[in-house]
Amino acid sequence: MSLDLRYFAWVRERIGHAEETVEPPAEIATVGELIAWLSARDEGYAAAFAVPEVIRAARDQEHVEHDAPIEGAREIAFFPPMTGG
Amino acid sequence: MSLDLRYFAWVRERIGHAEETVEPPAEIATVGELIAWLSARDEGYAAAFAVPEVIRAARDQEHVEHDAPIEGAREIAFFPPMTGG
Amino acid sequence: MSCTIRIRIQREAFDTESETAFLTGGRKDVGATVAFTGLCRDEGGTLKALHLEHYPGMAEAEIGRIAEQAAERWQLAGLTAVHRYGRLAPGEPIVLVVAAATHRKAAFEAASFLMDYLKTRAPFWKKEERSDGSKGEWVEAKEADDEAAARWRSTNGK
Amino acid sequence: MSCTIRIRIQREAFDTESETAFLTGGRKDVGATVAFTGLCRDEGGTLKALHLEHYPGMAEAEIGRIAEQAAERWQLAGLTAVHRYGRLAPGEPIVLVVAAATHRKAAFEAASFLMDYLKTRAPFWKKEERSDGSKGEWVEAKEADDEAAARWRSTNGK
Repeated sequence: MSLDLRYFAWVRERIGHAEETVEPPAEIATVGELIAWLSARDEGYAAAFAVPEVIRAARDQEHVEHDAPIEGAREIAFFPPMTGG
Repeated sequence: MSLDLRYFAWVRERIGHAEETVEPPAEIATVGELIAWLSARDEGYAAAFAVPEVIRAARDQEHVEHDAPIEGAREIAFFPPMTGG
Repeated sequence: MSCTIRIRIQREAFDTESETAFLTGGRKDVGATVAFTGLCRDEGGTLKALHLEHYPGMAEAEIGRIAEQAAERWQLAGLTAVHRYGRLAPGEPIVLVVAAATHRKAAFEAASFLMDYLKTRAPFWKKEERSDGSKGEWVEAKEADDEAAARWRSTNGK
Repeated sequence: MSCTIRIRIQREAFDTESETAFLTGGRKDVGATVAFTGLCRDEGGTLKALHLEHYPGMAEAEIGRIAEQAAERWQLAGLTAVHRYGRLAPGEPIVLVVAAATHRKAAFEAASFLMDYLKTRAPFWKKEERSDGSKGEWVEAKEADDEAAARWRSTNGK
């Protein structure tokens, strides 16, 4: 499955780029599993996802929890808690 | 004691004028007594003050209760509950 | 934080943008402004206009006293109230309250407090001018407004 | 009452007066508007600017979802939110929320609700640019903002 990923704020800075397309293996079923899989890629990803509990995720531009399935998603985004307003 | 009186909204309309100067007798000590004394003047005053509980009063441009003394006041105003804003 | 207070009673319309700019202009510690505008409604087409009568002198003084209370209760940079009098048609603005503060909670609460007290304590009275030409009545005070003002006495509001 | 909703994410400044007029223009059933503006503070002179990053597409969608919730919860004539991104210096406006309603309570509460949720759910992030040239940090989310949003879940707000 091909999946577009987007990163924002310090997640983006640590990973080193703002977006990419990945092909996670079939056993990666949830947002949380995707985070773990990405973390193993290199130091940048490991640093970005070092404390997974603070990472917010959106599936197709809607907030989701880490137990949300990734199946059927076009785009998953990862970012720190929001500080708008 | 000479006292300036001011009337607003339907109190003014019923009395028929917006202001006047009165000389209440010495035994009139409070705002409430002043209302009773004025009510006896004619039908207009009687109509304006028919339900004294709804009448609001100000002494020298500050809200006061009916038991407030009138001694030393320059100006007493009578009006219905406010409906500004 | 010293709080700038500006109270005006006038016949003319007001300009929200310039009133807000007066409170924030040149300052860099203001993080939030709340501007409340109260407008004349046509009450389903039955109202042609409102005639607002006020007690000159006391109107400014009383709104000033309410504003001072707000400035004591919340950390504010500034507070402005402008209240119009005279004949006002549906759609026209009647009253403006602007609160400026470092944080949004203080700005929201102070503006809301000022409006609630202004409704029940500022010496203004509204008389209706009806669309059908029938005799307009003096608008009656609303219990809901008294209750709205009373809630500020039962909470510390901070 | 059908509620007009307008959401915009933009780099440019906004005009409160025209945004408010957009909600009230031509209507005679609006009795109250509340316009909230959030501004960039200089944090005692330490901050030179904020850099606001956002998630294009989701920012509009998420603020739209919050606005729909507000429109279901309160009787509103209209609701507008404008959020800026890019580099913003102290004193500059960052966000505008305008609520228009028949009664003031709904306008105050809806504007306050929209701001509280916008702070915690709209995908925007602020990075500091320091006055002393030192490395600016990403602004951390405030617990007080989470608490402010949470209070709308424990009350019916009407």
